[in-house]
Formats: sequence, structure tokens, C-alpha cells
Amino acid sequence: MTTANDVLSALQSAFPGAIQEFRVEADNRLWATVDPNKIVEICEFLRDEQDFDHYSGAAGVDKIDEALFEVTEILASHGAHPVVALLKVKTPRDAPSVKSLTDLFWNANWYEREIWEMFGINFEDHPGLYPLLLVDELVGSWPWRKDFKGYPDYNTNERVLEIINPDGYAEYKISPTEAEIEAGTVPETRPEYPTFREREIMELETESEMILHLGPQHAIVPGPFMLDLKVDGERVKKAYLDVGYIHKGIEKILENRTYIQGIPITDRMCYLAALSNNEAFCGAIERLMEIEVPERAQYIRVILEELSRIQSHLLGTGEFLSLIGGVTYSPFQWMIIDREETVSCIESVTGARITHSFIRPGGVRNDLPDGFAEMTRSALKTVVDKTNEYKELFLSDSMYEMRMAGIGVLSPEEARRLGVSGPPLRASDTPYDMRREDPILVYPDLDFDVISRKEGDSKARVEVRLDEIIESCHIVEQCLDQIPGGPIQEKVPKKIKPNPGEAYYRVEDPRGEMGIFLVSDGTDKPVKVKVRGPVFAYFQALPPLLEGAYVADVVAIAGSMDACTSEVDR
Amino acid sequence: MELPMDITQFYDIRFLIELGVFALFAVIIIGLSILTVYSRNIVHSAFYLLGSFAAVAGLYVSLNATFVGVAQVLVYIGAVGVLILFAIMLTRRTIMEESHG
Amino acid sequence: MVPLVLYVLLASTMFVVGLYGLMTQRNGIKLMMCVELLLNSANINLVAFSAYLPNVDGQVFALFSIALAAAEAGVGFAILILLYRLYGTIELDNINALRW
Amino acid sequence: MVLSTIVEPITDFVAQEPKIAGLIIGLIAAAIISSVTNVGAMGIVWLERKVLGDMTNRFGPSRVGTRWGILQLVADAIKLFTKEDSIPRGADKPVYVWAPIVACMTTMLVAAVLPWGALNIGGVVYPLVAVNMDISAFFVEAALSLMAIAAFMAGWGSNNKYSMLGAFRGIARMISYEVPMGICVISVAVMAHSLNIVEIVEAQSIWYIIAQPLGFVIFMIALITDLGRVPFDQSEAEEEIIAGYVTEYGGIRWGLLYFQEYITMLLGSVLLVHLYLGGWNGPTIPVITILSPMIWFLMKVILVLVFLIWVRGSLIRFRIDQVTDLGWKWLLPLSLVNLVWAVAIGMYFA
Amino acid sequence: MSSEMMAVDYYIPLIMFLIVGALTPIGAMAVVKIISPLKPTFRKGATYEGGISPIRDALIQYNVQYYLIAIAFVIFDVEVLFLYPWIYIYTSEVIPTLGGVSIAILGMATFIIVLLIGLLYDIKKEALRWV
Amino acid sequence: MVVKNFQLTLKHAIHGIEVTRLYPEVLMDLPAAERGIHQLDVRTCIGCGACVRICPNDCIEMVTYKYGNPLKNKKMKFPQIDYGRCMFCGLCVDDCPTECLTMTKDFQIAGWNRDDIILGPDDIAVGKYSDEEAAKLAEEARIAAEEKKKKKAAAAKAKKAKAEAAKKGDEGSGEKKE
Repeated sequence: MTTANDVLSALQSAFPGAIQEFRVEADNRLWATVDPNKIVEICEFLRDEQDFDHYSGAAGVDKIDEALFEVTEILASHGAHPVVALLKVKTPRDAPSVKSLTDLFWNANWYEREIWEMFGINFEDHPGLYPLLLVDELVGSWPWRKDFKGYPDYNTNERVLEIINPDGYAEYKISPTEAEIEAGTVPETRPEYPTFREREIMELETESEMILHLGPQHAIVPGPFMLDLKVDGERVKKAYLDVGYIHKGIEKILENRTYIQGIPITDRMCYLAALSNNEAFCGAIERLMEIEVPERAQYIRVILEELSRIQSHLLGTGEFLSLIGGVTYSPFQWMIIDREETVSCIESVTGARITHSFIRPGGVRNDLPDGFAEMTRSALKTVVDKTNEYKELFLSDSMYEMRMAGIGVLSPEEARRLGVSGPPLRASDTPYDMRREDPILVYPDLDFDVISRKEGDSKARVEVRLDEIIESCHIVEQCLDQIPGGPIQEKVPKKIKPNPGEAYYRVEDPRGEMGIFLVSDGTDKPVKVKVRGPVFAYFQALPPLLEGAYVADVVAIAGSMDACTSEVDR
Repeated sequence: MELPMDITQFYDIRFLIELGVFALFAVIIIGLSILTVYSRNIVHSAFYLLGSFAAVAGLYVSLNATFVGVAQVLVYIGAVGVLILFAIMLTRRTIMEESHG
Repeated sequence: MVPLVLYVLLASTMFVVGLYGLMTQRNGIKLMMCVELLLNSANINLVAFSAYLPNVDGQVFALFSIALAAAEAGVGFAILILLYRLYGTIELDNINALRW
Repeated sequence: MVLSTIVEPITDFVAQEPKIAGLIIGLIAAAIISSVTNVGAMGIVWLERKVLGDMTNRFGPSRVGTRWGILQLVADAIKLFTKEDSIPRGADKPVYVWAPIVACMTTMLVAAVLPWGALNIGGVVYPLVAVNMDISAFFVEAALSLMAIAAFMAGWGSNNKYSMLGAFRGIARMISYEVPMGICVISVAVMAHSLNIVEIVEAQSIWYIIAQPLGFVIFMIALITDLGRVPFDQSEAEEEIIAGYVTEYGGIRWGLLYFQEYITMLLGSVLLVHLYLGGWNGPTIPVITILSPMIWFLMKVILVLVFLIWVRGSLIRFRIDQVTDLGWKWLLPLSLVNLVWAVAIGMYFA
Repeated sequence: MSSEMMAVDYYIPLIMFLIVGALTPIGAMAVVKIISPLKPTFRKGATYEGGISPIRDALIQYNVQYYLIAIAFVIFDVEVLFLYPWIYIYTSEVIPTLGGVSIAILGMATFIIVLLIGLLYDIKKEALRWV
Repeated sequence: MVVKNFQLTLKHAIHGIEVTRLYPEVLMDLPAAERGIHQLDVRTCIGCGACVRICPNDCIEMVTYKYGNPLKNKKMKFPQIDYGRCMFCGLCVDDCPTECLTMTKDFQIAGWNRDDIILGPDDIAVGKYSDEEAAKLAEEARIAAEEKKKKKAAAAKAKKAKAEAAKKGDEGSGEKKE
């Protein structure tokens, strides 16, 4: 098996002098600072020679003390080896510019756009550096920089200027006051680019084409995002996706909260995966503090995370069914009912139904209550029975087969290239699961299968989720059998101040690979938290997947991805 | 001049009802035909035409030719009407010119 | 019974309206609609006559005429759509390829 | 008998002055049937909510009007009547306004020729039909095709992309299924030797569901499609095109269009019962002999309605291209097969 | 009641039904006009398209494929139209027979088969494909 | 085919309703760990303000309240919670040193205006003292405070004397201490 050391030595021999600094954190973590001029070649070498075919994301860090920006490219492999390479590129703060990796990795596109709009780091050779999450008016103030002074106060209504455009629609402009300009909250210069709407109109060719907006307020969207379809008749010719309608700036908020205060904030990234998000954040802190979680706490975490996966998959599948069958389609409601029981089990431990804020650095908030095991076992039994019933139902339903089979097919190569993760990736014959790849907690001691399907269509994605529900039930039962006694919380100082350094911690979210990249400088607040969410990755893959489908299939495909807008716009 | 009808008929309420029904349909048919020709909006024109077809169907039924009347509804309104509307939708400039020009 | 002459008057008025439209309009689809009006006025006569000389032959004729009109409309509009796709217009004045 | 003293003057009047009687009786019958269909549709909406609630382990309406939520529809109606009646700026106003009216007129036309049950008076069954037309089955077919025009009017009048797509889908699905439906009606008529629904019912010594099971299935599918219900509700698939051609409608106009759908559902069930389930035929119930056919009729109609609701709770929606494919490639040839079968049986018995 | 109604010309009650059918919605709309508030604003009148102002009108030139489906419908609609009167005569004794089978049935069979061939051609040419 | 769909819906339709409830009349059974509206034991609250400091959303504010225990909470400041901002994360409960702040199963806080969901100590307190008790406690606290003041004054005096003594003894070190 390739380890981080092997990768490092291969890199050093291939590019002598290009690796400026390095740190091998463990067998599967390689940190390296590389020469900015060689980054593309190095990544190409890693991709072609060392099987790093999974571009996992990029994070920007503002090192204001050193007058530097750092861009960390996170590379991993789809199962060939467990090494994660984090390559840092430094660029001066006054004219930040980094080479773009979009030629090598298709899915680098959005990550680089995000860094550009948030930090103002230019990416050379990027095909379209347009803002992704920010409103056009805010681009240019680079909000994630450390010297960002805040936006002008746009809440004051007196300054709102209504402009009626030629089509008769009102637009609202807020001009900043002089005081605000002086305070530096308004950018002096703004980058120029065509807006999203203008880019769409440019692509209309024939008279029978039209742009159909699905969203931001549409029945198919699980949260506000805009999916624009260029359709001819009902056939989708091209799809455009605009996100950022509910951008909450959670990464920036976390920088302004102490570590412990950040935990409830991470719940809000995606409330269906609140426990996984907590786990990722606390896990990263634990990495930095180098503490080991007591075994009982680890078991409790696993139990709750798997229960959380069950409820998330039940809701995701139910929502998907409501999209293809209407809200009157009964299995949708049944799944919600099953989910309620699972959520009640979680609630009996954490005290909350969706936003748990339960996991703490070094342990968990409280112990399992009395009678939890019996309650959970009976709930799991119904869940397993019902899930088997649903599987049987979908297998025997020929209308479902007609609707779903062969729709939105992602071939394994395509799925890897587009960078999807989680159930959609596993449905495309790639058994890639963080619980196996990057084992945490007590997962290595547990016996479970990584579910995968060969077809890669919408039907397979749903089947994977249903199978994972059963597999998760199996895991929880094992944990309930094996759970030892003992403390649930390691001694940690009341004020958490991790050691200065960086950590990257990955967990398997219900939706895929959730990674948290944490930079600490030894104070009680993080310098930078970068969330590598799974849904951000799927969303990027949605437009190419939709091309050539019918409008009705758009619903089936988007629904089978089980997207969570909240996490894209974290 | 000799009228082609018997004036005493007008004292008969049955005849008056019949005449009223005929007049109703006749007015609808003529009015909607003229509107069909004059209307600047071609889709309105098509709907006027369909209305006039419907009135013609009513006329057929009142003439005791029920089958022809119902056939008129089925074919003229149900099928030819759909054809006309689709043809309008498939030639975009006609709509734009007529309804906005 | 309503005098037959009223039906004939109605039919002829409708015919005149259709004919007027046929002569003044330039829009192909409008022309087709006018043709439908003409056919309908003929049908009214057929049915009225068949009702006044108790005999269903006129109704049968009307039925065939309706079927024919449907076929005519289908082909006519198809031609118009084709013309539109070729010339980008259905103003028949502008389509001079039809002239000899 | 007292009854005859009341009935006889009326029949005499009708025989002497058929046209005046037609006006009066037509008006009374229209008023009665209009209220029956409207109340019936309200009942269906309530029934649908309750049955769907049961299927999905929920309560359904349970607040307004006792534990059973009987007054829910009244509350909804009050809400619709007091909502603002706004017309979108881009709409083609006359067309937009006329679409619900055309839909209402269509349903009333259909309701006029359908028998609404029957009464057994002194051993003779009198069907309750306002207009006993010779070719009423054909008339119902033709009138139902008008719904496509109403749908197109609503779609075009709204000037909205979802509405237009919904209108196109609506027309495509209606025209794809009108032909199989018509052929099914013809197959039934072939066996009954009549297009009069009353005569078709009277001719059903054996229910036609037994004589033509294939025809029944095809007619059922075509009927659901014509009604635009799940799994054939593509024209208002809310997850795809919001509400199709009713997207831009609000308040009472939406209420009217929505209500027409349920009235059409009632009419469709009645038609199905008459054509395939023997209408009001059934063994005479003692004691209440007069109402016996009526009870059979209502039972069958409610059964069909519950089945339609059951379908809605159980099936997912087809895609629109699958709908047209199913209509043209399967149902049309199969309905012709059924026609051949019906002709064969008809010849055999004749 | 039916036998009495038979004596009446049925078009007159039908007209009454039509009038009632038209008056019901018109009356409802009139009632709404009286009792409901009406405060139109610019925003309320906007076209709904996912909450975003639409790009271009909805009245574009639609795909020609829709027309092909409509035209197929017209053909079969006319076929059905001719089937309706046929049901009264297919067992009639006066119609001559050919090889023991009534001409009415043979003729209709030929008619339907010709149309079925047309349908097959339509399906093969993908004329009924949805856009 | 689709027979199974019909079977399942029928099965569920016959089956009774288990999970759905008619909400305001029938409430769900909540576990003991439920994190609902806070409960404040005013007898033990010491007014330390730890909850204010840990709250991620700044929704807790210390306000004066007279029915508390002045013996423990000298300034009589108790937390007031703005539920418009509260995330029910429970961090304040975890951080409370005397465990006087806890969370109950009650979750119904809807009100007609924004002020209705700002719950002061009066709304969330348990173990409130009656007026007489409060007066008595206030009296006790006053006496205690006076005594303490006296003690303090005495201590200060003593300290001063000591300091002076020390100063006299060793000037350098005394200055350093200050």
C-alpha cells in the first residue's frame, strides 16, 4: 500500500527542489508546500503516476502576518491508496495569483471560483472566473480576507432605490453612504464580468429555445437555488446552476467564535447531517489537540451518526419519491413516519430533533439514557422491515422501473471526473466510503459492507441509499452489543486552545465525503475553517448530468442526488 | 312584396322560442365570424373561430341534426381547433407581430 | 319552423365574411381560418336543406365535408408551417416563390 | 293515486308545449344538476383528503366541523371567495378570464346528458336524465374534448412558460387518449346497439366489464388520463412545472378550475359506471324499492371514486413522453383489438 | 321522467344548461369582485417563474413536433367519427354480404387496417416522439 | 406490475395511525434530555454570567430580579433569554457552574409579538421566593453585606496596618508588591 512517505519521495525525485516544505502527519496525510510555478505539473504527476484522481477541494488561508495567501489543494485517490495530499501554494498578498487546476480536474472549477470571490486570489487560465456564492454587488470586497471590514449596512430601507428595468421588473439598488466608503466597507474597484443572466441570454440560439427557471422558489428545490434549463420543447439542451441564495458564511462565522461556540454553528450547515458535521469539526480539533476520545464516547458517536444517516437517507429518499410521484404518493409519507421514530431515538440522547450540538472535543455531551438500547432496537427493527418492504416495492413496480431505470446515468469514469461522492458515486460502481478509506472512531472494529451498484442511474442511487439504511441498522446493532462502559469525556481544558497547526479530517456524511480543514494559531478561535461539503461537489456535477434529459427527468435526477442547498451555501 | 313567411306565426310562442334560438345562434355565428376576420390578435381570432364553430354546432342540433352537430364539436373544435392553435404556436412571429405590433 | 330563407341568409352572410377575410388578409393562418368559415357556411346550408326536405342525405354530405375540412386543415397548416420554416414568415405577400 | 294527479297535468303540458316545457324543465334540471355536481365535487375533495390521509397514516381534515372535518370545504370556499382576484400583468385578459367559464360550460354540457341514477316506481325504472339524447355517449366524448381547448386557453392566457408547457402537455395527453376512449365507447355501443347511455345501461344484462375486460381497462386508463389524475397528471405536475396551466390562476378563478377537475372526475366515474358497471342495475332491495336503483348507482360511483383515489395514493407519475407512447403504441391498437372482440361477441349474441 | 322528456326537443334544455354553466363562474367572479379586496401592485402582477423575472416571453416558437402529434390525432379522430354511425348498421340485414361477412364489417376492417398501417409508419418515423 | 403498490396502500389505510398527532391537543412524549425552554433555579443562581459568555448568539442578558437569593447572588442579576435568537444548543446549561440553569421539555413559546419570546427570570424561574421571604432574605443579605462590609473594613484596616508595618520593616519589597 502506498503511504505518504512513498508519495513524498516520488515527488521529491520527480521534481527536485519543488517541494519547499513538507510534513508527514501520518501514513495517510501528506502536507507539502510546493513551488507555485510547478503546481500544475506536480498535480498532473500525482494524478497520472500516483493515482490521485480525486480532487477533493481547495482552501484559501489569509496569512496576514506574513503578507501571504495560501491555497491548499486537497488531493486524494478513489480507493487506490488512502493518502491525502494537501499541497500548499503561497502567493503574495498584494497581487495574489495562482495557477488554475481546471484543466486537470474538471471539478476544480467551483472551488477556485469560490476562493476567487472570497479572497480575490486570481486563478490563471480559469475558463470563467465568475462569482458563485456572492451577490454581484458584493464582489470586490473579498469578505474572507482578515482585513475585511464588513459590508455596508444594507438593512436600512431609506436608501433603497427602486429601478424599473425595461421589462417592467423592479431592481433594487442600495448606494453606500460616504461614511461607509471612507470606512472601507465598499470596494473601490469591482471586477467586470457578464452577469449570470447575461451569460444565459448569450447562449440562446434558435427561436424555439427558451430558458426555463426552476427555482429559486420551485417545488423541486430542497432549498433555494436556481436551476435554469435551456429547453427546446421539453428536452434540456443545457442546464445552468446558480447557488448562493442562502449563503450564511458559516466559515467566516466560525472564525469569530471560540471552538466550543462553533459546534452549534456547524449543525446549521446541513441539519440532516448535523451529527456528522459536529463530528468533522470536533475531530479536526481533536487532531490538533492530539487527544484520544474515550471508547464509550466513540461508540456513542458511531451509534448516533449511523442513526443520523438512517434518518437522512429516509428523508432523502422520501423527498425524491415526492418529486417523481407527487406529495400524494404514499411511500413518501411512510418514510417520513419511519424517520420520525429514528429521530426520536436520537432525541432521547441528544435532546434535540435535528440540530443536536451533541459532540464535544474529546467526547460527547451526555451519556445514553436508560432503555436506549431497547428503544433503538425496536425502532431499527421496524426501519429494517419497512425498508425491505420499500425495496421489494420498487423492485416490483414496473412504472417506477420505467421512470427511473437508465435516467441520469453516471458512468464510473464520469462520476470520478465530476468529483461526486457518497451514494451517487457508490451507485456508479465505485465503492468509495470514508468509513473504509479514512477510518475514524471505532469503524475499523465494526463489520459492515460498502454498498455499491453498477448501473449509476437514478434507480441505483436510491437503491444504494435503501441498502445503506439496512447496513447502518446493522452497524448500530453491533455497537449496541459491543459498547463498553467508562467515561464519555476526555479531560480537556475549559477553554479549548489547540496547538498551532493545520488539520484535515474527513468523515462519511450521509451525502458523501465531508472534510474539515482547520487552521489554528494557538488562540481560542480558529484562523480558518474550510468545509469541504459533499453536496457542493454533486451540485457542480448536476448541469452536465442534465443535458439531454426531459424536464420531467430533471426532477428525477436532481432528486436522486439528494442535494442539500444549505450545505452548498454554508 | 310577399313575405316568405306567415306573419301569424309571430303570435305563436313556440315559433318565437324557435326563432329566438335561431337568432341567438345566428348572432353569435355572424358576430364571431366578423371578429375572427377583424381581430388583430391571431390567437383571439382562433378562439373566436372556435366559438363560431360551437354556435354552428348548436344550430345543427336545433335543426335536429344532432349527429352532425356533435361531429362538428368533435372534429372542428376538438381536432381542427387544436391544429389551428398549434400552428399559431409554431409560427412565433405571427403571435408577436399581431399581439404586440 | 323558422323559415329556410333565414338559414340561407345566415349562411351567405357567413360566406361573405369569410370571403372578405380571404381577400383582405395576408396572414396564412388567418386565410386558413377564413376557408374554414366558408366550409362551415356551406355545411349550414346542407344541414338546413336536409332538415327542410325530410331527408338525411344533406347531413351525410355535411359529415363528409367535416371530415374533409379536417384533412384540409391538417395539410394546409402543415404547408404553412413548412413555409414558415423556409421563409421565416407566413405573410403570403412575401412568399413570392409560389408565383410562376 | 295521488302521484298521478300531480304528474298527469305536467305530462299533458309537456306534450302540448314541448318548447316552453323544455325551457322550464331545462332551467330546473340545470339548477338541480349544477348543485348536485358541485356538492358531489366537494364531497369528492373531502373523500380524497380523508382516504389519502388514511393511506399515508395521517388524519386528513380534522378541524373544521367536528372530528371528521366535514366543513373543511366550506371553509376553503369562503377563503377562495374572499381572496384577492389578481390577474397577472402579462396575461391575455379575455382568454385568461374565459378559460374557467369554458371549462364550466363543458362540464355542464356533459352533466346534462348523463343519467344521474334512476328510480324504481311501480316496477318500472325511470332514469333521472335531464336530456335523453339518442347519441349521448358520443356527445359526452365530444364534449370532453372541449376540455383540451379550455386547458389551452388557460395556458395561453397566462403567458407563462410553465403554463404553456402544461397546456401543451395537457392537450397532448388528452388527444392521445381520446381516440382509444372513443373506440372503447364504440365497442360498448356495438354490443348495446345504441349510443344512448340509458339504453346502454338497460342493455347490460351482463355487465360489460365481464364482457369486455380489456375494454374496461383501456377505458379506465383513458379516463384517468382525460381527468388528468395521477399517474397521468403531467399537465399539472407540481414538481416539474408548478401547476401547469393553472400556475397563474389564483383565488376564485383557480378554485373554479380546480373544481371543474373534480366535477369531471365525478362525471367520468358516472360514465364509467354506466358504460361498464351496469349503471343502476342490481338486484332490487326490498323495503326501499323506489330507491333501490339509486342506491346501486351511488354505491358503484363511490366505489369507482375511491378506486381513483387509491390509484392516486399508490402510483408515481409517468413521464409525458411515456404517456403519449402508451396512448399511441399500446392503447390505440389494443382498443381496436377490443373493438374486434366486441363485434365478434355482438354478432354471436345477435 | 324520461318518457316525458323524450317529447321535448333536447336542444332547449341543453341551452339552459349552457347558460347555467356560464352563469355559475361569472356569478362567482362577480361575488368575488364585490366582497374581496383588490389592491393590485406591480409585484403581484408579475409572471411567476421560480421567483425570478423570466428571460423572454413564453410565447416563443414551439417545436414542430407538437404539430405531428396533433395531426395524428386528427386522422384518428375522423376515423372514430365514422365508426359512430357504423355501429347502427353493421348487423343490418339489408347490407349485402361478401363470403358470408357483411360488407359493412369488411369495409370498416379495411378502413381500420389502412389507418393502422399509417400508425405503424408514424411510429416508425418517430413522428409521435415527444419533444 | 404495480399490484404491490395497491397492496401496501391498502395495508396502511387499514392500519391505525401511530405517529401522526393532532398537535395542540395531543403532544408527543419527549425524552428527559429534551432541550426546550430554560428553567432557572433562582435560589441557587449566583449570577456569574458564564451562560452569557458562552452563548454563541448573544441571546442571554443579565437583568435585575428581586425574588432571587441575595445571599448567593449579590447583585441580583439573573439571565434573561431572547428566544428569537436562541438555538437551543445547550452550551449555557453545560457551562453553568451551579447547575441552576436547566432545560425543560416545554417548547411552546409562540407569541404575538417579539417581546413575548424574550423570557425574563420571572418567566423561567422556579423556586421563587414569596414577597415576605424575599424581603426577609433581602434583610438578611443586607445584614450579611453590612457584616461583610464591616469585616472587610476591619480586614482592610488590619491589612493597612499590616502593610504599614511591613512598609516600615521592608520598604523595597512592599513597593514591588503594589
